[in-house]
Amino acid sequence: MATAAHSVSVFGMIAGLIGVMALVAVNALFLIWMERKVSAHMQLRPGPMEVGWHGAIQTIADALKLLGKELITPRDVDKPVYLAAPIVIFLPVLVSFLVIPFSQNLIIRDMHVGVLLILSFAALTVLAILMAGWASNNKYAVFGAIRSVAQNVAYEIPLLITLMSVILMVGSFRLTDIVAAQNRIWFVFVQPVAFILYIICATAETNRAPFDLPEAESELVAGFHTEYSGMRFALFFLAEYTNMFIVAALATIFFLGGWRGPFLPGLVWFLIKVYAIIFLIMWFRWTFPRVRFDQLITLSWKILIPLALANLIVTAFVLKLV
Amino acid sequence: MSLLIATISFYLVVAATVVGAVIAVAARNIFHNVLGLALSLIGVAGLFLYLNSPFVALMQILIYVGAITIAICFAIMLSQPLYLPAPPRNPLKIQGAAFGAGLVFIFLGLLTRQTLWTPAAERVHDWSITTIGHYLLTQYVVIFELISLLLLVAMLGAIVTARGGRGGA
Amino acid sequence: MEKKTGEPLIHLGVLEEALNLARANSLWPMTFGLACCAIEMMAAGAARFDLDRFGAGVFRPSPRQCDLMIVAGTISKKMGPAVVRLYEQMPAPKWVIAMGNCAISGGPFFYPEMYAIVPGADLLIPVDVYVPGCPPRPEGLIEGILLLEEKITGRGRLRKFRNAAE
Amino acid sequence: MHKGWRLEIPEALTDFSYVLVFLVAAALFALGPLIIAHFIAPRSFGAARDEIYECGMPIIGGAWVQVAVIYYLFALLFLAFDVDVLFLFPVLLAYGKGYVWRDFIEITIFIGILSLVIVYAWCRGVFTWKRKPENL
Amino acid sequence: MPAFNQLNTYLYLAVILFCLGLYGVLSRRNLIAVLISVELMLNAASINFMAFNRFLAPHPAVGQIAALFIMAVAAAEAAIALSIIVALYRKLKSINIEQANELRG
Amino acid sequence: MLERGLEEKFYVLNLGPQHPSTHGVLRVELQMEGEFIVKADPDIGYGHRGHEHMAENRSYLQFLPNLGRVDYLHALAYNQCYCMAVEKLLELKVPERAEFIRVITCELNRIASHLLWIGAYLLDLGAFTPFLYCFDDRENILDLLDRVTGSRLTYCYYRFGGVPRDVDDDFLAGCKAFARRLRSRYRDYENLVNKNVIFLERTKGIGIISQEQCVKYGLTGPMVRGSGIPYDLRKCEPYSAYPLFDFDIPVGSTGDIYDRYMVRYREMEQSLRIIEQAVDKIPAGPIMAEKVPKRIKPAPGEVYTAVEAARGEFGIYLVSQGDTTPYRLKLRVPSFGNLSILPEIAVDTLVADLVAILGSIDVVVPEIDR
Amino acid sequence: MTSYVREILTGFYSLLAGMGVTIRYFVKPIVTVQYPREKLQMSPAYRGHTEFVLDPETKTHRCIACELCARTCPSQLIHLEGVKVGKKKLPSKYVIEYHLCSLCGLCVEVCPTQALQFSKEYRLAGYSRQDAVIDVFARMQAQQRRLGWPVTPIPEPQPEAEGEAEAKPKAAKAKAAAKKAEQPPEAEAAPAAPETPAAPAEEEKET
Amino acid sequence: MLLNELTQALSRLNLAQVAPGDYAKTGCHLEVEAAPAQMPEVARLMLEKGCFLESLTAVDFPEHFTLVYHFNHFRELCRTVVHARVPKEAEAPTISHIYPAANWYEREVYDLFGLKFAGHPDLRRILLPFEADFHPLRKKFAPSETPADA
Ligand code: SF4
Ligand code: SF4
Ligand code: SF4
Repeated sequence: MATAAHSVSVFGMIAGLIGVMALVAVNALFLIWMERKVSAHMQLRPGPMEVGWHGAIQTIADALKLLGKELITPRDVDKPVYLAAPIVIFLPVLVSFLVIPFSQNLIIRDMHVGVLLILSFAALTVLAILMAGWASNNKYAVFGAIRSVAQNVAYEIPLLITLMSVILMVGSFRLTDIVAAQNRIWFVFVQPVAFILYIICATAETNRAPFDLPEAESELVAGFHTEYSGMRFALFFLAEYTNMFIVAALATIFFLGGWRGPFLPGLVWFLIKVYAIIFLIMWFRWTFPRVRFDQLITLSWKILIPLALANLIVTAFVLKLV
Repeated sequence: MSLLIATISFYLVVAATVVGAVIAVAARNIFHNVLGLALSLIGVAGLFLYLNSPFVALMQILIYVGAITIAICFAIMLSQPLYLPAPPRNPLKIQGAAFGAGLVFIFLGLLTRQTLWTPAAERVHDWSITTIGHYLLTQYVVIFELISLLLLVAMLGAIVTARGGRGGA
Repeated sequence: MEKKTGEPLIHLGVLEEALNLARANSLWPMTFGLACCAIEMMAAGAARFDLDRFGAGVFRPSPRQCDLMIVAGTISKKMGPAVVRLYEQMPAPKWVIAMGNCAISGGPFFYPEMYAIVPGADLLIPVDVYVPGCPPRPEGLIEGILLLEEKITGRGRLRKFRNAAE
Repeated sequence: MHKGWRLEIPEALTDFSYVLVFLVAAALFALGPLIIAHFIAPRSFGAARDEIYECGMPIIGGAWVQVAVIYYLFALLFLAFDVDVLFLFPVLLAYGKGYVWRDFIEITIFIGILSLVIVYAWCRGVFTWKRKPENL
Repeated sequence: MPAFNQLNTYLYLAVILFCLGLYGVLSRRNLIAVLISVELMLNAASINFMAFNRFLAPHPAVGQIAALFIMAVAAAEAAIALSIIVALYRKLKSINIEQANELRG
Repeated sequence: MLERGLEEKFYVLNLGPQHPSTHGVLRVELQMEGEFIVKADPDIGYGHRGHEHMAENRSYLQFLPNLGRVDYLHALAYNQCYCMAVEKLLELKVPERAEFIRVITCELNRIASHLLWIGAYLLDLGAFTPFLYCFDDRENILDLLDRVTGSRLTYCYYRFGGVPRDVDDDFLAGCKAFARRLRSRYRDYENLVNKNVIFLERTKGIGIISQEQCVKYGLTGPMVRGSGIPYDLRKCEPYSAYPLFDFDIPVGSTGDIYDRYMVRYREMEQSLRIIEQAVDKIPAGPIMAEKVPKRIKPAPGEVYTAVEAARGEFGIYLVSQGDTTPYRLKLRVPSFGNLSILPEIAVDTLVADLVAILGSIDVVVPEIDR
Repeated sequence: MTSYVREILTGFYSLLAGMGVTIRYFVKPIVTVQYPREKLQMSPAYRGHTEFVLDPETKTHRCIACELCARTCPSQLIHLEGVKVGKKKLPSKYVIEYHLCSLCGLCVEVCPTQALQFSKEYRLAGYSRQDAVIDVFARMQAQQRRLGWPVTPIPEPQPEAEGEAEAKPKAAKAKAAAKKAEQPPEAEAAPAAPETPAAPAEEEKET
Repeated sequence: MLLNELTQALSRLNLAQVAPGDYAKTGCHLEVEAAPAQMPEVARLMLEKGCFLESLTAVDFPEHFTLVYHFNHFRELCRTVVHARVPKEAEAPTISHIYPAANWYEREVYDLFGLKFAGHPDLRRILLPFEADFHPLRKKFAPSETPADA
């Protein structure tokens, strides 16, 4: 343990890097396709059909097209910040994959501060959104950004606190430890309230409907990326979908027993669970109207945070009893 | 080899810290100042890693970048009509500040150089987060509780002040 | 109306074709309706016809993220400048479909004394495909999009579909 | 494995090297397509191309406008709770390792005091959005 | 010994940061910029704590707790300071130090 | 325009003309303070097509197709009103079967309009899926109407003195089948929308319009009915065959967005009732009045007719000077009056509420602009 | 406190109910008509652009170039030229600028001989405005060709040689049509059907 | 009954004509002729009786404009049409302070006919572009031959 932890395997690092990049790209392509298919079928239509089998390469076409799109930099933007934002938003995304255990052994770096790494780097996402909106010098973008940030910070608290309930039970920040602690029973059964809260917060953190205020089309056009075109916009998109994967992976690890499951290999179970959670989040999106912004914020402060705190204290109390 | 990578990374981190700090104090656009601060703080987090404390490093990012810079940004948007051109700078003041800061720099630099630091005689090598928690629950429990009190008071004060005091503006 | 787009910095033969193929299959239209025809445009995106099958169902509200402007409806004189502005704010490569008779030539509203409308989108912006009808059926719009694909790639599935449909 | 491939540096630092490499890689990963796009994308012209988009109208006034106080207040509340979380993290790891009752009470007090922030904000109507709150 | 393994490196860095912050405090007229500079100075202190903790302190938890404590204080300070700035701005429609000085009168 | 008197802390936000939630080309200039609206100034005319000017330059008959394009969502009511106006001038009597056909098609069209509104409105509120369900139902109506009128949207179906094309039994059976189908969908709409807590939170108590405001602003249609005034021209000023049918006027109580939504929602059911009764009772007979003059050249005079369109009272004020073209034709469109209240009720709301309120007014912009 | 909890619970339940609806639709079959692959049956009354009715008896159009339709049309988009062939008038050119049409149906209704009908054509997209200008006459010829019927040529102006000027138009028309049917199709005289991909090259059937 | 009430009240106002209308022919129950200057008075009275402004428009007759106001009542059908002749180049008093609904209608009349309303708070074009220099519903209006100058 000691030697392994204290050394860098360059091969491992590079392999992990390539793997993660491939995963990010493929995942985003797949998720967008899935989103379009899921939404379509909920709406009694087939969704992408003509580009590839059942539209299978639709998103590849989209990606290629975006690659060949002009990058417009409007005149009045705050140029350095405007250009940096799409890159900054991408940084935390990749880093988060460092510590996610896809299966027993498939983990790039099992850090003892695993959760904290993901959570703290999420702060960069917030910053990037603020940068994007601010630099665009567009009222819709500024508002989208401010809302997005306010929303992100409002839901980060209950998210952290719900995760804490689990951490309290496990006593470790290491993601593999958390999975290992669920060898008898998944935490979703022990901590149902925390799970529900987590899903709500995760939906909000990834700016998905019904909490997609920052991109609320009916008010703010396209939110903080209103002024971004082509590949820059694609990067925001990519980050958004990858973030979805990350929050779903966290949900899987914290509540659904990670890679555990009978018969199939761990990786498969892990992906099944992750995509099931993502399906759930998509399902929300295509069912609900959007909440109003003040309602969104107050929901967090008035309901979610008190509930999460209560849940934490009850957990602490119960832990004391047993 | 290992040393090389570690050293390069170290200089990267130092560069981030210093460059960020320079932007933070020198850029004309206040928003760039904040971003510079964020960069600098991330650099400092990197330094903390070199100082063997990943926990504090991550918390540094979480708190400073995730919360304090955001609060500052909001305060800026609340108080600064940014579309107005920035007021001209006072060269005298800048020179004075540079001079003063330079003096302090020389003094502190010399101080650092001259002092002979002695390590503690006996050192424990337990860096785990649990220990920090344990200390917070036992030895520093007063601080721990005081912090919550401090935050409470600070928030009450902040809310009252920001909303323009009791009874209305 | 000449096209307001220029050439890329470098040309890469095969890649260009792949790109065009991708572009043709991923035409994101702008959420932009002017009058009655916009309803049929919405209908074309709805369950019965589902533009998304061709990858053209991602309606983006911001022109910065669109490839296709479907001018669906009457362009009034007051709206004209906005149409031009929106078109110019779209990043290249970009295309325009004039949907409905109004967008083609002023349609039912065109007569010599008319003071209020711009008789045809092509007087303002370069139009690639014209879909006549008042309003065109959603099928008509789909035809228009397939035709545009043909225009972009130089080959298309439209004829194939047509033959198959006969 | 060959010794040259293994770096013997402290644990925190090895972790960090991963993070750094990933950060750099992410930046490159993001930068690459942008550069490619720069070369292969056609250009467009037009007077309005570089103007800020605002629903097809010329913009009126700048975008860097003054936002509502309420956002700032929420940022403050967040700040408080973030710090709270910061201390809870280590404490929770240590929870139950010593005297559990004492730990429990301490944590409850800590959370309780912080919850007063919400209670106060709630009472002051921070969560009720009004254009001109009575006591603003 | 590599640079990152020496106490003095960190101390010098802290000094640089501190002096940059000081320069900012002295030179800027914008109150928020001043606050930003103060944050820098606080961070310099943090670095010092952590460095001493790493190289000199008997128990490594102490310095870390001190660093955490500084963060908490910085947060509280930022909250109060920003609120004051916001309130000031409302009164004066400006957040320049010079104008703020008028408040004394 | 708003620059005058713009305070420093206010700023101007443009909503439209190209904006996803202004339903076409409405532009609202918002003066904002933070998130709140200080002043909303609708800027209309982006869809101005000069209908009234055209009316003075075209013969009575040639103006017919325009009516389907004023309010393209409830085109048949507009057809009806114009035909009524000219019929009044010419003193034509429309045969009963034609009136029944008019009622059936007009009510079908009303349901289609309401369905589209519900869908688009939920889209404004951010729910995408109900929009497609509504469109799915609407397509069924369009199929039916397509059978008799030949178009899907901009109908030009009624003629002076009747209708040009008779309906067949398939159509009548189709109407009944559609009524069954729509009823079976109600439960889904209720679960998906009407009871949804987010929807309720977004609509209850917002955009309240009092009865005095209704009078002062001359609102009509679901706007006044939402505020509790049972003003429905089909009952108040019965025209066509409406007196023969039994139906209710749904009214709201508080006049908020939710009430307006519910009024429209419940109106669909009433329309279904009318359709079913009409289908059951439809008499045989001619579908055109006997002596419709070839050249329509009414005697000098003026007439005002009004019908209850989906958005409210649509009136036509027609002045004839004994020519083949109208001397003056004024289209009194419901959305014009309805929208004019926006500046008043939008003050002190959030942009999100403004979008919701704007949606609840149910504007069809080219109708306002004419 | 209880109302607080109750609100949360009912709200939560209502959300679940909504999700129940969408998931039910998720597994329902789709309603989409996958257009170019499948086609919707056009309703019998459907209004495409106007075209000539092909009289199954005379195997040609019934138009007498009376120009009523052109005068009635609100948009004045019918460009019609008639020539005197013998004592009756026949259209030598019947072009509609379809892009101005409002599909009102007035021309169809006003025609004294019911010579016009609405086509079922809706696939008209083209690359230029001109693609929306439809030569109704040529279109009819193309239809005749496809049906294997004799193709009506564009009539040449002929002087009134026979001198039966007073004949009733209907009888004359029938005769003329019969005569025309005997004439060999003059392929070169008939303009080729428009070849733009969107042009109505393949018409299904006349209903 | 509202009709009688209105007739009586209006008769007191000294108007040029207050006569019952032929509802079957014109769709109006009460026909009133008033001088433009009397309009605010009439409007105030109508508001008092709870009538709403159904429509307001103008007709461009060769010698004068006629402003046509339609009032109606929500509870009881009673359409009152008021005609007010305004000489060309004269201004009519606004009633928008009484009926806010008139605000937009008057702007529209101004926009389409060029008929000004004295005392209107915000008399600018409403349908046409602000820079337009013509009033299309005037009978002698002929649009300039620039279809594509937008
Ligand atoms: S073409 Fe016809 S349907 Fe389309 S906008 Fe014009 S009038 Fe309306
Ligand atoms: S009205 Fe009929 S017969 Fe007369 S010209 Fe037109 S199509 Fe021919
Ligand atoms: S349908 Fe109407 S607009 Fe079209 S050609 Fe016939 S008369 Fe003219």
